[in-house]
Parts: sequence; C-alpha cells; structure tokens
Amino acid sequence: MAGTKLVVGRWDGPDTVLAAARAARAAGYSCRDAYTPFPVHGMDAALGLEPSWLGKACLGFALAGLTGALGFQFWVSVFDWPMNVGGKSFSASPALIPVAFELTVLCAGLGTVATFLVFRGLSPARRPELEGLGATDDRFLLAFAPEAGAEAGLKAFLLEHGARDVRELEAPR
Amino acid sequence: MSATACKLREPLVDGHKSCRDVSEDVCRIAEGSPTRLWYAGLAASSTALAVGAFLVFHQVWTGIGVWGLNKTVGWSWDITNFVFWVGIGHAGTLISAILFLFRQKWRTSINRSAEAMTIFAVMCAGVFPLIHMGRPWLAYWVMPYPNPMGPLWVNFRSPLLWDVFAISTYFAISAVFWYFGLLPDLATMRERASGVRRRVLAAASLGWDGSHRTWQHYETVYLLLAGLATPLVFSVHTIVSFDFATSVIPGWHTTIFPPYFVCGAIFSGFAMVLTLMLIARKAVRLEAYITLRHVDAMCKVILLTSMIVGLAYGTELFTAWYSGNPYEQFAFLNRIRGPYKAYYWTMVFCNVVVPQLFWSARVRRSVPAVFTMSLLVNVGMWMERFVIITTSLHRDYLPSSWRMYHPTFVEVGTFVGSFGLFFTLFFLFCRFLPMVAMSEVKGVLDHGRH
Amino acid sequence: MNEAQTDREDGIKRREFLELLGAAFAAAGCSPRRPKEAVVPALALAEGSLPGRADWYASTCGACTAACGALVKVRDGRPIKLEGNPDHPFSRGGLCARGQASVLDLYDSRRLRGPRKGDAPAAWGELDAAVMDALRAAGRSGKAVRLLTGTPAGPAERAAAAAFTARHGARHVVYDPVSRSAVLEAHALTHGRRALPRYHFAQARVIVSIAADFLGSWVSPVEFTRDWAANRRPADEWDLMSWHGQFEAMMSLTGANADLRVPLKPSEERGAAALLAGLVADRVGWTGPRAARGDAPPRAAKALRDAADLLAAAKGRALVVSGSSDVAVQVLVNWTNHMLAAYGATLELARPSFQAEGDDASLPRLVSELERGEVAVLVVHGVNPAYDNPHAEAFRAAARKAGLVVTLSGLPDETSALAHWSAPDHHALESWGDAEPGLGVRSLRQPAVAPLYDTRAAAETLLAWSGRPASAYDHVRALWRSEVFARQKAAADFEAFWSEALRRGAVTSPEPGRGEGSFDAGALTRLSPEPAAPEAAAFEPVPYASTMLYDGRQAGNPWLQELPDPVTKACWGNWASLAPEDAARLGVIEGRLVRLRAGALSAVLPAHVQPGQAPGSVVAALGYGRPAAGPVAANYPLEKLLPIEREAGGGADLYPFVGLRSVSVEVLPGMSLLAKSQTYDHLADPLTKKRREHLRETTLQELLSDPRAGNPPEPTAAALWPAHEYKGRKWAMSVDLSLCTGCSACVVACQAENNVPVVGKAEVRKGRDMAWLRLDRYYSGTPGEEVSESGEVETAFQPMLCQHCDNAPCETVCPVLATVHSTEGLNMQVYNRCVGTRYCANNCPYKVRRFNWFDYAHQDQTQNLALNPDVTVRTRGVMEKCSFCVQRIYAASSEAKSEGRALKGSQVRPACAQSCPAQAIVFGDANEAGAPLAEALGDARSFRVLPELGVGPGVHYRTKVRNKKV
Amino acid sequence: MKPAILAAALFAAAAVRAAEAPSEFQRNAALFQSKCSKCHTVGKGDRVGPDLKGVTVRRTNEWLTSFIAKPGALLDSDPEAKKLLERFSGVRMPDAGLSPAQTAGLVAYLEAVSAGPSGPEEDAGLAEDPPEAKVRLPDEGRRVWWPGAAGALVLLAAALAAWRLAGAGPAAMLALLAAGAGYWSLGGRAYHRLLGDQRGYAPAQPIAFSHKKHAGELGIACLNCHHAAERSDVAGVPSLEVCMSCHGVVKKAAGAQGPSPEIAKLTAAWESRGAVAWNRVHSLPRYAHFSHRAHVADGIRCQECHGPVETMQTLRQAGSLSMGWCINCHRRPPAEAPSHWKRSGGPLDCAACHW
Repeated sequence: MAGTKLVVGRWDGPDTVLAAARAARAAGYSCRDAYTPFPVHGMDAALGLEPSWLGKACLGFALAGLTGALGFQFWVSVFDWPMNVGGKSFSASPALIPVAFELTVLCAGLGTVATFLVFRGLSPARRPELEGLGATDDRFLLAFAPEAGAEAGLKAFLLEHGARDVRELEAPR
Repeated sequence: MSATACKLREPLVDGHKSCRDVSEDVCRIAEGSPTRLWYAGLAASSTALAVGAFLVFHQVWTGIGVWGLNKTVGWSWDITNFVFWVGIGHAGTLISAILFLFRQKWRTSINRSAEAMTIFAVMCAGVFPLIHMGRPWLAYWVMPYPNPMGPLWVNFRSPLLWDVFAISTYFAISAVFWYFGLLPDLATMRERASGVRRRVLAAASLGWDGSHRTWQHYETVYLLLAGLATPLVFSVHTIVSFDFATSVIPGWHTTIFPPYFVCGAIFSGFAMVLTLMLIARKAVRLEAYITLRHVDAMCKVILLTSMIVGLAYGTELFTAWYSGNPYEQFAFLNRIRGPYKAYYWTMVFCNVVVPQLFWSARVRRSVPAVFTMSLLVNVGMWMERFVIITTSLHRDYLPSSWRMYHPTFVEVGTFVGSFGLFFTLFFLFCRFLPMVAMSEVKGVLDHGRH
Repeated sequence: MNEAQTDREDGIKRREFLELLGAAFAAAGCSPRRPKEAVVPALALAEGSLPGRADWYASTCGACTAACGALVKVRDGRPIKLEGNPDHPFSRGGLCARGQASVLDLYDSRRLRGPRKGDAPAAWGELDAAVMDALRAAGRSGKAVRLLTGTPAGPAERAAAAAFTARHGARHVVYDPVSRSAVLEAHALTHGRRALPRYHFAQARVIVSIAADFLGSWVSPVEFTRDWAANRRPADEWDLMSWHGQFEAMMSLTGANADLRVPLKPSEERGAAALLAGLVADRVGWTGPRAARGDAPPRAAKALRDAADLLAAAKGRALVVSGSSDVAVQVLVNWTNHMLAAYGATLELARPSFQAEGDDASLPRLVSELERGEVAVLVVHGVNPAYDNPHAEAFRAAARKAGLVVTLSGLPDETSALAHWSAPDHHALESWGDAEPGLGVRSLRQPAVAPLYDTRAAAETLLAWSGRPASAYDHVRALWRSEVFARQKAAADFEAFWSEALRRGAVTSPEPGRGEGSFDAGALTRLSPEPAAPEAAAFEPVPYASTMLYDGRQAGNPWLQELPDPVTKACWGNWASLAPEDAARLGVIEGRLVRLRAGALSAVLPAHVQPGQAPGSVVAALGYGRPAAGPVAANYPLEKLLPIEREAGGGADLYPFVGLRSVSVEVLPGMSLLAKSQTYDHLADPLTKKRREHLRETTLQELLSDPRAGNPPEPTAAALWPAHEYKGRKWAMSVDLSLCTGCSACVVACQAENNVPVVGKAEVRKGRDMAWLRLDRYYSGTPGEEVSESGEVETAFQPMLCQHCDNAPCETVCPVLATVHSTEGLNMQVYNRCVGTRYCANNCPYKVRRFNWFDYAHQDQTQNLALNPDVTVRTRGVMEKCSFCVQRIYAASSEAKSEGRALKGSQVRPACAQSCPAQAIVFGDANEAGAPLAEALGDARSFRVLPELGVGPGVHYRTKVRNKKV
Repeated sequence: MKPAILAAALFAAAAVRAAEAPSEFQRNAALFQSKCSKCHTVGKGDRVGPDLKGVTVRRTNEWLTSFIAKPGALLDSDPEAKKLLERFSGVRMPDAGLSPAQTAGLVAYLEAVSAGPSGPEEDAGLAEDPPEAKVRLPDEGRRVWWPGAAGALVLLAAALAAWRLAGAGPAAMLALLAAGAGYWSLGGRAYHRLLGDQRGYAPAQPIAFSHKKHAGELGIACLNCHHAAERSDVAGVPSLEVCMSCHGVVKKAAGAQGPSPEIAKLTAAWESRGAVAWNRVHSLPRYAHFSHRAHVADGIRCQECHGPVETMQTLRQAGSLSMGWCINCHRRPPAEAPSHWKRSGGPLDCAACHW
C-alpha cells in the first residue's frame, strides 16, 4: 500500500460530511475511511461497514469468565481442599454466585476492550493517521484511495459536495 | 437528531457553542495556568491527604489499637467510610453508564467528571478495607493464588472476599470505562499540544485519529461497557450490603439491605456529584457546560432516591417490629432511643427531611441551596452507615458485651485524609485532563441548525 | 542430701540455659537469607525428663496461708503453670486465681537478685555476720529480738522460727494482714482454746454467713468452694440441696451466690448475730444462759427469723459463719453453732485449721515496743508490716528506732525500704518447705526450679541465724522423718515414704483429734459492750480482701491486676462502692472521684455504684495503693511503646481504714473511669426491659415439680444443608451454672495456659481486655432497678468462652480461612493465617473473640519465661480466642498414640475445667457414651445459649438453681 | 531435683490399654531396640559390645539382671565382667536407668531371641532403619501449575495476534506478561526459593559431627541418641551426656592414627561444662507445632522427612518443611501410603499443627 495516494476532503459539520459520503458511495467512489471528532451516525451505512462483531467477543469472554470462576471455586471448595466452614456443605453453591458474577463482568469488560485495542491496533506506539487535519477538533474528513488517474475527478466531486478543501496525501503505513 | 425536537427542550449546552468552542473551552483548562481557587483547593486537599497519610503510617506502624475500636465494636469508622466512599462512587457509574443506556444526553457534560469521581471514590473506599486489617501487609492473602501452603485458597463463602472481587472488578471496569472515554479527548488535546506534552499525550491517546472504522467498534465497546457497568454497579453495593445482610447481628441481618444500599449509594453519589460539579464549574469556569438544567435534573434524582431511602428506614422499623424477634426489635429501638440516637435522627433529618425541599423548582435551581443540601445529604448518608454498623454492633446479643465506641483522632484524621486523597486527585484531574467529554458534547451540539 | 547439693551445682547451668533461652526468643526472624539459630542442648537432663515434654511436680501453693495442694508444670526447666493437686485433701484439684497467678511472681523482674544492705547489693556472708553481730549484741545488752511473721507457712518454717526464737530469746510475733483473729479469740472464750475450727461446708444443709466471704477470700476459699458446691448439685435428690443465706454490707462473691442475701451494715452485725442466736435458742429450746437479745433492721430481722427456722430444722447439719472482726459477734456465732450441734459435724475444733493464727493485738504491742526503743533486732518474714495492716504508719515511724531491721521479703516492698538488710527468701516454687493447713494434713513443697537468683530459703536463713545451719531440704526431711514418718504405719522405709509423699504432695496422718471441747456459756455474759452506733449521716467503711489481690502481696502481678473483680467486673486499682441510694443522694456516678475521710486519714478513689450494697456503707478493697509494688501495680508498662495514656497510681491504700466505724464521703470534682470488662450488668435491656434467657434460672421448688423448669426446649430450626457428621470425637463442654461461683480461677488458668496477654488499664477501659474465658455477671432487673420480686438483688455468673459452634458464624465470614472447623468439632483459629479483618469477632453472637490491637506480647523478658511454649504467642493484628486448650487435646492424643492406646475424651481437661474449685466445668467427647460429659449433656437442666440462631454451640450450660426455701 | 517424681500420674492413671496395644514381646523388643542395639546385636556379631546371641545360656539370669541394672558395680567387681571389659577395649556399658520390670523384660527378650537361628528382629516387626532406597522423601506440595500455564498460553496467543494486527508494541507487552505467567507456572523451585524454601541448608557445626559415620557406618539407630522423639514432641539435640556415654571411652575414629580433634572438642566442652551451640538445621516457625512422638508412633521413618541423614557428612535440610510439603503426606490416600505406615494420611485440620 505504501506509496498510494490518498485524497482527503474536509467538511465543517456532521450533516454535510454524511451527505458527501453517501453521495460518494452512490457515485461509486470507495471511501477508505472517515475521520470525525465524534461518531457521526449513519456513517456506517455511508461507508458500507458491517456491524461490529465485538459484542460476540464480549459474550465469549463473559462465558469464559463465568465458567472459569464457577469451576475454580467449585474445584477449590469440593475437590482440592474441602473445609468445613461454618457447617455449610462443601458444595454450598449460592455462595459462589457473587464472585462468579464479578469475574464474568471483569473478564467480559477487560477482554472486550483488549480485543478492541488489539483489533484496531491502538497502542501507545501507534502513529495516528491524518494527524493535524483537525479531525479530532472540529473537522470532518473523508479519505479515499482512488485508482491512479481518478484523483482529479474525485477532488471535483468532493468540492462539489461541500468539502471546504481537498488535498492529496501519501497514504500512511 | 431532529432539530425540531431539540427546539422544544432547553439546549444541553448554553451559549451556542461550536465544536471548536468546545475544544477550546475544555482544553484551555488543562493548557492554561490554573485559577487561584484551584491552587487553594489543591493546597487544602493535599494537606488533608498528607495528614491522612501520616496517620495511616502511624496506625500501621503502631497497631490498629490507635483507633477507638474494642472487643465488641470491631468495625466502625473504617467500614463506615468504606461503604460511604463506595456509595459515592456509584453515582459516577450511574451517570456514565445507566443514563447512557437510557439515552439521557444531558449526561455528556458531567459524565467524565462523574466517572473520575467514581474512580477516586473507589480508591478512597479501597484504602479502608486495606488499612482496617490488623496485618495489612498480608492483604494479598485475600487473593486466591497458588502458594506453598498446600495450596491454601481463600474462603469463597466470605462476603468480605466477595467484596474483594466486587471492589477490584468495579475499580478495574470503571477505570477502563473512563480511560476508554478519554481516548478521543486525549487525541484532541494531543493535536493542540507540542513537545514532551504532545509525546505523552500521543502515547496516552493510543494513536487515536478519529477514524470512523475505529469509532464504529468504539461505540459498540462503549455500549458493552455501559451494559456491563450497569449490573456491576448494582452488584457492588449489593455485595457490600451482604457484609451485613449475611451476618447474624441484629440490625445487620436483613434482606432489605441490597436495594436499600444501592439506593442510598445513588442518593449519596448524586449529592457528591452535585457538590463537586458546583465547585468545579466555578473553579474552572464551566458554567456553560454544567448548566442549571443539569443541577435540576440531579436534584430530581436525589429527591426520588431520598424517598426510597426514607421508605427503607420505615420498612426496617416495621420489619423489626413485625418480626417479633426481640433482638431485632431492641436493635432498632436502640438506634432510635439508645446512646447513639443523635446519629440516627441526624440521618433522618439529612436524608429524608432536607431533600423534600427539592420539590420546589426554585430550590433546585439555587446554587447555594443545592450546594448546602448536597453537603447535608452526604453527612446524612455517612451517618446512615455509621448507625447501621456501630449501633448494631455495640449492643448485640449478650448484654455482658455491650460497649460504647468512641473514635480517636486517628480515625477522624484518616477520614479527613480520604477526603484529601479524593479532592487532590479530583483537582489534578481537573487541571490535567479534559473535564468534559468533548467528543460526546460535540455530538449533542446543534451543529449550525439553530 | 546429695540430691539437694546437685541442685545447687547445676543451678548455675540452669540459669545460663534460661538466659540463652531468652536470647533464642529474640532470635526469631524471617528472611530469604536464613539467620543462624542456635540450639543449645542441656548438658544432661534430669532423670525422666525429656526436652519438649512437661514434667509435673506435686507441691504446695505459696500464694496465701490456705496452702492448697498444687501441681507444678515444668517445661524445659521452667515452671510455667500451677494447677490444683487432686490428691490434696483440702483443695482436691482446685486452685484459686491467686494461686494460679503466683507462678508469674517467680518471674517478677523486680525480685531481689541477692541480699542487700539498704539499697546496695551485699553478700550473704556479710549479711549473716552483720545480723549475728547484732543478735549477739542484743543478747549481751538484754534488748529484745523480735521475729515478725504472718501465719507460718508450715511446720518447717515454724520449727525454724522456734529455733531462732529459742536461740536468741526472741518473741515470735504473728499477725495476719487479713485477720481472722476474732474467730480464734472467740473460741478461746467459748471453748477455752484459741483455734480456728475447720469448717465442713459439705456437711451443711443450711448455711448462714454474716459477712464471711468464704467462697471468695475467707480462710480457705478453694476448699470451701469445693465443699459448698457439693450440696449445690445433687442430681436426683434435689431436696438435699443446701440453703445459703448471706447477711453482709458489700456484695461479696459469696453473697452473689447465696440463695438469700440481705444487706447489713457492719454496725448491725452484732445485733443480727444476737438476734439470730436468740431465735435459734428459742427454737432449739436452749436453757442455758443467754446473751442480750439483739435487733436488726426489719428486712434483715425477717430474713433472720426464716433463717433461724431453717437452721433449727437442720440441727446437726447447719453452719453459721461470720467474717466479723468483732469477737462478740464471733462468740454469738459460736453459741449459735453450739446450739445447732454443729461442732463435730459442720465445723471441727478437734482437728482445727492452721490457716490463720495471727493475733491482732500482737502488732500494736510490737509497735509500742519499737517506739520505746526496746527492740534491737527485728526480723520480718512473710508480711509487709509497713503496709499491710492498720498500724502501718505507726510501724514505719517506730521501726526507725529498732537497732536492726532485716526483712526476708524476696521483693522490694514498703518494709524493705525501711530495713537495714534484705535477706531475700526464695519464691515458693524454688524452695523446700511444707505446710500443715489443718491438723493431720501435711503437704510438701518441693522446688520446681533451681533458684533463679542468689536468694536463700527463709528457713535456712533463720536456721543459720540460730546457729544450726542446715539446708531447707535437710531441715524438712528431718522434720518429716521425726514427725510425719514416725506416726504413720503404711510405709516402713523412710525413703519410700518420702518419695511417695513427694509424688502425692500431701500426706494425711491419722492423728488423734484434740476433742471438740465444751462450750462455755459463761462467755455470753462476758461480751464486750456493744459500741455506740455510728451517726446516721456517716458511712461505715468496709475494707475487704478482694478475690484478686487479697492482702496486696501480689500487687505487682499483672495477671491479678487485670483480673476483673467477680462482682464489679472492674480491674486495675480499687474503687469505693456505694449503695445506689447513697450514690443518688450524693449525686455520684461511676468513676466520680470521692474522698473517704476519717480524721487525718484520707483516701481518694473512683466511685462505683453497687446494687445490693447496704446503704450507709462504703466498700473498698485492700491491697492496692502500693507504689512500692512497682510499675505494674501503678500501671502496666506498655505505655513506653504504645500511645496509651498514662495513669498515675494503682488505687488507694485502705489498710488505715481497717477497724474504723465511720468515715465521711466527700465528692470531688474529678473523674477516673473504672477499667471494667463488662459495662452492662443486666440480662434485660434498658428499653424493652425484656429479659434475655441467655442465662437460665429456676428455683429448686419449681424444679422439683418440673425437671425442665426454666429451661424450655430449644426451637428446632430448618437447615439448608445437611449437617457435617462427627463420627469420631466431638469435643464439647458443659458448665453447671448452679456450681459456678464466679471465683475467676478459670480466667487466670486460661491466661496462664494460653499465654493470654495483659493489656493494661487504659486498654481495659477501652474494652480491649483479652480474656478468652470471661465471667459474665448479671444482676436481676434493669439498670437502677435491680431489686427482684423476692426483694433482693439476684446475681448470676456465666463463664463465657468460645462456644465452638457447629455452624460457626465466624467461620463463614473469614476471607482467608483463618478460622474453620475441625473434624472433631473444634472451631479452630489459625493465628498465622489471620490478617485481622475482625469480621469474625463482629459476627460472633457471643463476642468471645479477642483482637490484638497492639503487640501486647510481653515486653518483660523475665516474665516471658512463664510463657507456655506449647501455645503460639500472638502478634498484633491477629484474632484469638478459646481453643478448648487444643494443645492439651493434641498432647493427650500424641501421648495415647505413643502408648498405643485410644484416647478417650474424658482424659482431656482444659485449663479452666482443671482449675475449677467447684468442678462446674465438664469437658470431653460428646460421642463418648457413659462419660461424665454425656451425662451432663443429657441432663434436663442442660441448655445452650442462643439456640434460636441455629449456630449449634458446643458449650452447654446447666440451669442455675436457687434454693428459695425462704 | 532427683527425687522429684513425675506427677504425670494424672495421665498415667488412665492408662487403659486399647486392643491394638503391642504385645509384651514387642514392647521388650522395642526396649532392646532403643536401649541396647546401639552397641549390641543378637547374632550379627560384636559391635561396641558383645553379640548377645546365646547370652542367656552363657550367663545366669541373675547375673544378667544385676549387670543390666548396675553395670558399673559388676564391671568393677565381677571377674567375668572385667574380662569382657578388657576384650572390648575398656568401653564400659552405661547405666540405662531401667526399672526392674524393664530389666526383667529385656532378659526375657534375650532369652526368647537368642534361642532362634538368627536375629528375630524381622519377626518382631522391628526391622532396622530401612536402607535408603526404601525411603522416599515426600514430594513438594502439590504445585498448581495449570493456572499459570493456561494464562501464559492465552497471553502468548494474544501476543501473536497483536503482533499481526497492531504491531510490536502491544505484542511485546503481552509477551512479557506471558513470560511472567510461564515462569510462575514452571519455575517451581525458584518460586519456592523466593518464598523462603530452605532445602539444602547445611550450616557448619561447632563440632563436625557426622551422621554418616554414626547412623550410616556404625548403624546406630536414630532413636538411640534422639530418644526423645519417641516420647516427646521434640526430638531434641542430644544432651552432651548422651554423646559422652560412648565418647567417654571412644576417643578416636576407627582406624585413625591419633585422637580425633572433633571428639576432643566434645570432651573439652563436657569437662568444662560448657554449652555447645549447635546451628539449627530444621526449623519450624513457632506457630507450627510438630509432634515427633505422634509421627514415630505412626511408623513414619525419620528419613521420610529428614532425608537420608545416614549419608550426610554435614546435616542438611532435605525437605522444604513448607506447609504444602507436610500436607502432601497428610493427604496421601491409602493406596499411595507406604506399607509401614500405621495409618494413611494425617489430619488436615488446621489445629493439628497451628494453635
């Protein structure tokens, strides 16, 4: 991918950028990504993104936490070292619920976030893309990686759809 | 998103702010030099923290006997403070997670500080179970780790162990949730910064660039975290209440505790959020973001929870009377008429009587009145925990063991120190991190649609 | 003979060994780089002893003149525990709190290291020469030589004293700090014999006591408790239970256990005794001369009439005793006993007791001799005349006029401060000796450890000064050979007899009695005139010997200082008890400082409001206010290391008030809170006033019609889980509340056995006393309204210790499994696992768990030698509690195992059960059929505390039964 | 103190023998084992003292009885005894301090066993300490390695994924965590060392006493010197008196040229009545109570905890003495327990050791 040119348009507001993105998709331009100060609703469809799969990951982590916690507690209390604590049965299971619940939440939460970070490649060492164009402040960007020769048409298209400016950049990475 | 719908409501942010204004207003606090009020606040709170830290050192070095506890009353201020601080923490999670799930957009201005408050409050709370141990240097024994003792695990039947898991999970999830929300704002600040500051922010923001592909998963994760935090917050105070509810001590052993504690936690937490917000909007000039509408909304929550708490007080008394259990009956009579009755009636006054003033809209929008009442509610809620813990313990089954408890300066000072820790962290947070969730506020602005 | 010499030789070695042992205590540590730890084996072990194994020696307790039989537990050369000797005919296995605590006196770091001249160390040779010079000089000048002692410890000491007096023409002056002189004088008048009868409470079905605290401190409390208890527990024949009436001003331990207790001021004792005697005379048809009819306040008079009825009906099985120091009262009591045919039945003059021989008149006589400068040499032994008597001040002044004052006290005291020389005696556990508590009963005292310091047995010292130097061992043996061995027939060989005597500790010789003597009714006509009653507004002082400190000789003993008074539950210092009426009138609350004043005498004490006390009396304990007893008596020296506030003084000295008839009570502005282990005194709470049935009571009369009277069956509770089964042993305990007198011997026994720390006054005030076994004391009624329907303040005691619940609530809540249940039903507490959350203590319904708020353990390295090495010394931050003496259980189990037999539960006795003079505590395996415990648990009186909680306590109690014949 | 007699009659009074009590013969055999076998064998040749096979034929019972009861007296007066003394290079038999009943028992035992063709020890169930091969030191406490291992694997997988997806930074962090978890699960020895495992501790002693020499080469049974282990909770370092009961005579090692300097140290200490401060090797924390007599009574051999002491020149700690290490044997099910144990496993109650 190195050496590809990116065409980046900038908009002032969420509504205009969303309209432009929709238009670009309709016009057959494949938008590489949008960069916005806050999530612009409707952009998923405008960019043609599948819904996030992290919910399933979260469920997986939660189940792992739940079974791990229940299993560990049960193994400890009944098999590894059964102890007579307050005359209760070794397998007195209601007592195992709170810890199992907490570990479920902990595993699910930390696991999902970790998966997200790993999946999106976020780390302290990561270089942000399109830094300095104001996407974290008040600018709304659409980035395209057009085929060679299509840059000029794209630029015009974007300006036509309300872009304040359009620039060509080296693609990151 | 309908512009007409918004028109019918008051704006969530005053002064027709733009995205740029939001970035400017919020980042300014962290970038500029702090106000004099901020310096004064930090000085006061860090002094309190230093006193508290010294007293904790003194207590650990000399022995827990420097507290006023005795053979009958084994817990008092320590666990009162613990429950108090955990309760405070709950409002933050409630605002950031539950209101998020309910799509209450007004939360965006205050959720960041409320979450910070949660984390700091849980830190304060965590200190107390740690230092209340006779041998805090062995505190790691409460974790089940493989060891050369057999291995000897831990007692999964102990509510205190459940606490360990609940509090540490709560802290971990709250901290992750908070930091997760900070990522876009740290990126905003990074873009405005240079030099070392920029490099630190670059690392801290994990290379955030506002990519919508990231935003899409980010929103999912945020929703999941909110969804996880919501039952978590209920479970935490439920488990804290189990410390008492599963015991055999009259006045503790009651099934009403979980909802009672959770409501009390929300109640006290909202009061603390109000206290903090009212200080913060003055100290760092965020009146436009933390508006009277926010104050008003929170007062309504306080009023509601106050009535639930009041109902719980009544129910408790009724249950004790109706149970026919003489120990239970005496425990509550002793709260009302015993040697600690002043605490009980202060609690009733602060928690049930005072909040009734919030029926009046004028009171709800009067900053001095709300500030005073929020403080009173916090006092009342501290009293509630003290009443539950101490008066139940000091006269339980065998009259031969009945004893009075009086705190020493060490306990009082340690409690003050926990406020020091809390406010020191909060002031530092105000100074160095975006106090308002910029990306979220930007999302609820009327972008040129007014 | 050569054995004793061997002792002395290896004494040095032993001492070094002890020092090394002390150093080894310090050499504990834990670091990855392992520190070197030295093991120093003994050069040679005493025959039969093994390292790590306790040896038991039979001996005689030296804490007071009651001379109970004791077994000394010696571990690795150190005596660490005293227990009652079951073979001793008087004490029969019991030992009181003071006796139990006396082992700690051995390791008192203030003990004299050797002879002293004034304050300077000296040598024995030097001392002996100086004393002999003075004695010889006295002989030449014809000035007096006086030997001043308490009641001699036994024949050996008496013989040594006799040798000394004979050699130097000295007079032996005997007084008792806590005097029984009036009883002896009265018998001199009525029976022509100055003697203390031996009382047989076991023979008495009706007991009336006029201010005699015979269960607490009077003459021989361990023996009397055992005898008294014998008639409080007839299992099938309930009508044989004795009836006990008590007439007294203070609420004594005995009064607290009486079936009927009536307040009576000291000035009313004479009238009451006369009234009782007169009433009895009417009922038995006494025809001889009579004493003047007495009178008593209405309530007492009514009670006395009832008592007289019962006494007369139980003629021959009745006993009247009095603690009065008024000879006339004692004469009247003797008369009453005579009319009741008690002599020869419930009390004996034929075989009198030798436990108190002092003469009250002797000390004033000596003081006047001293004042006149007639005394050249005064040798003081076993008493502390500069403190422990009402003439102490005069003595202190007069003693300066004596040529030479020598004290044999092993501890620095008020007298040694005056003395020219100190010739320290051994501790009782270091010396040879004997005792003769009653005619025909002799017990041996043998050293359980070589003397720790350069001290010398008192008998040796006296013999040396008599010119007949002999070792105490030889002296005792010679005496036993001639006096005891010669009169018995069982053993032919003296060595065999001697070793058997040593093994058993006591020997009963079938000596003929001296006859009961005849009652001389003429004494009744020679009664001293009744003194005028004190003015109504004044208070009558009642200085008494307390269960803890008795005469004050053990004031430096931290165990006793911290032992709560059985009735008031206060410790560390004394207090002035006032009747509630008087307190209300004076506006005094507990802790308010009051000044007792009589002429120039004054004592400032914190007030205590005592339900049941006779109005118009003020009661305070003797034995306190001894700055000379050192920092322990003043306060426990923890404050050096801990932020515990200092408290000056250790109470006030009440000896000057002994014998006074009235004092004024002045309320002072200050407060000094009492250090109490129990601050609420009633089973009923103050708000609902409902009585909590933790302590079940009934009356004999109800019990006769319903065996379960006062003891409704336990509620049955549904359980969520099947209970754990205890197929093997299941340890349990049963405490008979009818027998428990609250004497607190078990409390100190537990403290000694289990290394329970002493925490000091300030900590007790905060409610941090550490006793694993406490004695709960409850009054009837509610605060301020203690008087029950029967018109008196009823008191009950309940030993409260870890209940070893089957479903222990403490176990569930511990996060780190520091307390869990054993397969034998013990609730185990693992100190080394405990992190100190205190959750278990909070969740304990019985509040028997104790927390180490500070490093209480034992700053005093010498006292540390009394620690039981079988029990872990707890560090700070750790919870502790009664373990059912698990160390004894495992020791017995290992013992049984190595002997190849099965352990039976009834073979294990925890320290509390062992020490109980009343035998109220039964311990054992609940699954052992036919054992005493099984029988106790099956009793209809058996109940458990708080059964409704479903915790399944393993400690059972038996309903307290009061005999309400009246 | 000598005449002071144990008043432990308290317990002894209740000495009711249970059904499994050892027979008369077994008790006598045990007595022989503990008191005599240090120096004598029956049918296995002379050791320090003569082989006692056939001794009841050689001597009268009265002679034996009086010799055992008061060896000193006979050695000085009796010509037979003097001859023996000469034969055994002047080593005098010490007074074992036996009661008349015990003496009679020993004579009865000697009578019974010296008749047989060879030593009857095997029959009596009192084999000598077993050879090293039979004794297995208990395993280290069950180490739970799987949580760490599983964690390491998960983290490793995550690190690989991170490397693919997000680059080296996150991958390195995860890999570090994986390595930590792996170390935790696999590095048992090091992990225990970290927690104060003292195995291998072998401090130099003030007198270079060799267990190899005494217990190994001379075959002296452990309980001969550490006799307290049988009747006390503490095995005890033997008092110097015990050493001197042999070394009063034995001044040099067998075959050595001159007197042994180590024995000289011992003798010097004894004669000056000075203390020998040995360095403790096996040290339990004060809150852990261990009963030697209970374990000896259960048939557990010394080597099972102390390792092959008879091969150690300098005594060293063989087992870790950690709680897990103890528990490991206490948990041992019947199938795994050695056959010489009289019971399988021990109590798992905390209070069995901690009080």
